[in-house]
Amino acid sequence: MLSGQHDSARDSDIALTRVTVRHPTAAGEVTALDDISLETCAHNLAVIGLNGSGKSTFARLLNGLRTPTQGSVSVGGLDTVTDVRMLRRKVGFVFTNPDAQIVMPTVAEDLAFSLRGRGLSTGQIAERVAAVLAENGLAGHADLPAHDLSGGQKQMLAIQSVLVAEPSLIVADEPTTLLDARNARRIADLLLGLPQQCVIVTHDLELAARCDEALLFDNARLITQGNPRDVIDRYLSEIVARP
Amino acid sequence: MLSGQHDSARDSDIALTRVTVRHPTAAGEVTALDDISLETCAHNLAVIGLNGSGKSTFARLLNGLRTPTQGSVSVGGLDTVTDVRMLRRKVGFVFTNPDAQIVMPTVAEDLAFSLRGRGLSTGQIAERVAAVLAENGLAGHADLPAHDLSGGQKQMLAIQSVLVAEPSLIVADEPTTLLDARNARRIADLLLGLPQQCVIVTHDLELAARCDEALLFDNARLITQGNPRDVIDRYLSEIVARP
Amino acid sequence: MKTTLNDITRIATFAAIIAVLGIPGAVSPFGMAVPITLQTLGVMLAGAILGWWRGAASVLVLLVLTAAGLPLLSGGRGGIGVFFVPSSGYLIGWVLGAAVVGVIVHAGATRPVWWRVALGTVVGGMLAIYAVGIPVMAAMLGLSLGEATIANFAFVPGDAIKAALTVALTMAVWKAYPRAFVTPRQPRVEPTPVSVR
Amino acid sequence: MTMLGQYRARDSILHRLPAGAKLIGLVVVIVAVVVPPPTWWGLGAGAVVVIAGYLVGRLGLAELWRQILAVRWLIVFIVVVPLIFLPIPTVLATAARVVIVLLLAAIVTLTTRTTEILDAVERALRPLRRFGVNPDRIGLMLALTIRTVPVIAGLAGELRDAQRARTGRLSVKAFVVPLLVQSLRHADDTADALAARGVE
Ligand SMILES: Nc1ncnc2c1ncn2[C@@H]1O[C@H](COP(=O)(O)OP(=O)(O)OP(=O)(O)O)[C@@H](O)[C@H]1O
Ligand SMILES: Nc1ncnc2c1ncn2[C@@H]1O[C@H](COP(=O)(O)OP(=O)(O)OP(=O)(O)O)[C@@H](O)[C@H]1O
Ligand SMILES: O=C(O)CCCC[C@@H]1SC[C@@H]2NC(=O)N[C@@H]21
Ligand SMILES: [Mg+2]
Ligand SMILES: [Mg+2]
Repeated sequence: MLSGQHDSARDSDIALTRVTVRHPTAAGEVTALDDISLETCAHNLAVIGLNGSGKSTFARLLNGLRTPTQGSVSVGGLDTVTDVRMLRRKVGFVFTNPDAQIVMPTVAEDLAFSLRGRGLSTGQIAERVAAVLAENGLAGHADLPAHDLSGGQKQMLAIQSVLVAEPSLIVADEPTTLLDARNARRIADLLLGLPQQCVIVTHDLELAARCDEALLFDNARLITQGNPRDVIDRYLSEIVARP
Repeated sequence: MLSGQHDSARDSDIALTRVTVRHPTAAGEVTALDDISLETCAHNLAVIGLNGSGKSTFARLLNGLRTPTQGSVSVGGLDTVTDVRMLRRKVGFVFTNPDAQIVMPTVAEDLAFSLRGRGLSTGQIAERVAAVLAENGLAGHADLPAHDLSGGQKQMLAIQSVLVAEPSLIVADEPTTLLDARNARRIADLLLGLPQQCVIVTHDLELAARCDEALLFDNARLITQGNPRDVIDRYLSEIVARP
Repeated sequence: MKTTLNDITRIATFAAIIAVLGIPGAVSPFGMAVPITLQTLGVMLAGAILGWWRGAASVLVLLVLTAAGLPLLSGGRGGIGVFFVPSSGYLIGWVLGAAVVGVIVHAGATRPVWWRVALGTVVGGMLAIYAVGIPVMAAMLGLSLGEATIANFAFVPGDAIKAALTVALTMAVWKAYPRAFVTPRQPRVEPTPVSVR
Repeated sequence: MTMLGQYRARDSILHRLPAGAKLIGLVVVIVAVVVPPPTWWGLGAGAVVVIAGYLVGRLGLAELWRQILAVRWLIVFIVVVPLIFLPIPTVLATAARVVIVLLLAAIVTLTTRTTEILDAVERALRPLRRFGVNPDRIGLMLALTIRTVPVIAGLAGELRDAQRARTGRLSVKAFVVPLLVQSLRHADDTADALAARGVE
């Protein structure tokens, strides 16, 4: 862990205690996470595993979008079930598909949406929005339909919409999946360089290797937690290679 | 070019003559492809480039989903504008998002849909569908709603629905983007191992490296055509590294 | 009128949207035999965004699938039975309603204008639906038209809110995705003799 | 959402009857129940037809009871509001008629596969071909809708999550606008996919 960020990291320590998540489906129950216990205060945490292994379910637990069927989850000392309101202010979530999280018609409106309900005046909100746009090379795009941005610009907007609310933990579920090599690198650089703690679910093993710690999920279970290089090796040799 | 597949490749030679594609937008016209000329008979052709560089537009030209604003496109001797009906029988298209291309409620129905209008009896269609399902480990899933499949299974179904119609060229636009390492490898192996000619748009440079030839697009222009290794090097050093 | 593939997929998509708007369920205030449902919002939006015939077609598609037994109405109801209850007239009214909204919003227009959407949703999304719904409800419950009209007032506040929402939503969709209001033309398909290798 | 709807697989003469015939039969019986002014004898006969239907269709009286339970609130509602305006016997007679019609209609729904009804609709539309109606396209539209409902429901779920994650609460506008935009985009992608698969 990086000593300089010790405080903000401590602030968002993640702890799961015997967590099981089951989803009811037409065919019966699906176990998405099976008796997971873990504790981590890694500054950048990678989460890897096959499709359907439970990565997104894990990510969603962290800001209360899913609630554990059994067990408990706490983030920065807040229980994700009982303190969900406070939690949502502290945990920002970046989705794979920027179209799903850009909720307002235009770029500026979308950024402003994140600042609602914080007791800021319209003027203050506009100021903050303008500043963020300028920093990210989107100044000229303020009143453009957000859906007309390029893939990379959209994901950048989605992330800025999260950052503008100043969360102390960012959870990103495959944030670079739809991007080209250059945009993917930009987004990865941005996320890994943040002062905040960051959890990144990804199929991009190079990105995972750049984190401080990695989790490997398989079949709803946590298989390993540790140094990213070792975890990736185990993923490739034991799981991807499996027929 | 592989001599063994010479015939099927020749059958689908791709030729673009001074092709320009412009899209009208609210803000004016966007040039998606700018004066492209090329000829290729590679068995597996990779197409790489940044987001918005024109890759999908190029792919869509090949089966007439987009028509050139200027210039002409021919595939296997068929003009993509005047012979579009014949063309669509010869060129199969695989999209990134399988949800958009699975159009029938259940697995078997979707496969059967590809076979309608070919003068086959219901019995013959059912037989073909059953054979394809059995070959691809989906035999037990025939009557399952498509949305109950996993991401990898959905993409497999989408590809089989294209293959069952026996096209002589397959165009795939980022077919592995939404998949994990194992599913991505499976789909890549399947596409690269087909007897048919195959055009694969991808951000996955490892996949691109496995093709016989690669095209690099940038800013609506074709920058290079050639050996995948060289093309990828140029992409990384000249374009991805660009600030 | 030649249907393009875009017409077909948009009709199917709006039918699906109306169905999805039924998932939150419905409420039946003061023991009304006809529920208050968010699906009428979908009906208004279908007309306002797709225009008269695509809007009406998407409602028709929804009704046919419901009749075929799929649980697409609010609260997961479906089957032929839904066409023989006091609320059935309103269901038929949805088809007319979507068409009227579409005519008022789209006729001679190149883009949606807020007051037209407002007028359309009141005349089509409320009055036209009531015009079919009230007589059927009256007949089914053995009420007079006047009595049924009084009962119908239970829907007016909710429907007025949905109409206002439709105005805001339609204008916002125009801002966010202008292509929604013009169905793109398919590349033209020239008939050629078909012979497969 | 399943393709099954409420179909109950059994081996009965009602199951084997063509969907079109059942639908026409239903309309005839319903007219016979609804058109004549209600008498207790008529309603009794209706009830007998209902019970016979559930037995012949091998659905059983348990299924009949389940169907009655499913509309119990409707029955209450049909009785409550008219009681403000009308005498009790009239209200009960109307309610009984509605319930009988519902139970009859349910017999058709329970003994007929969704796909059979959709095929019957397609066949019924065939004569309209000369007026420019294309039954194949309508069939495609119906199947496509069945396929699209879970896709849109999935988009809606994803959006609900995204919005909760950002603000902790739900705003209708911030929910429905992106749902509409994404759905329309999905529709346009699907149109491309259909074209690519050779549909014209
Ligand atoms: N809402 C839900 N309803 C039913 N099943 C669900 C739901 N969400 C997830 N699942 C199931 O839970 C399991 C874990 O899903 P999850 O989305 O966490 O996987 P993932 O590792 O994120 O996969 P991917 O790499 O494809 O994103 C899967 O089997 C999935 O089908
Ligand atoms: N239907 C359309 N209307 C307007 N502009 C479009 C349309 N389709 C593509 N464009 C524009 O054309 C350009 C090329 O787009 P294209 O989709 O071909 O890029 P791409 O290389 O496939 O990008 P990506 O890697 O993000 O998929 C982009 O600037 C895009 O915004
Ligand atoms: O779901 C049904 O069975 C039909 C519902 C009809 C509801 C009508 S439509 C107009 C009015 N507004 C509502 O919210 N409900 C009624
Ligand atoms: Mg996931
Ligand atoms: Mg593309």
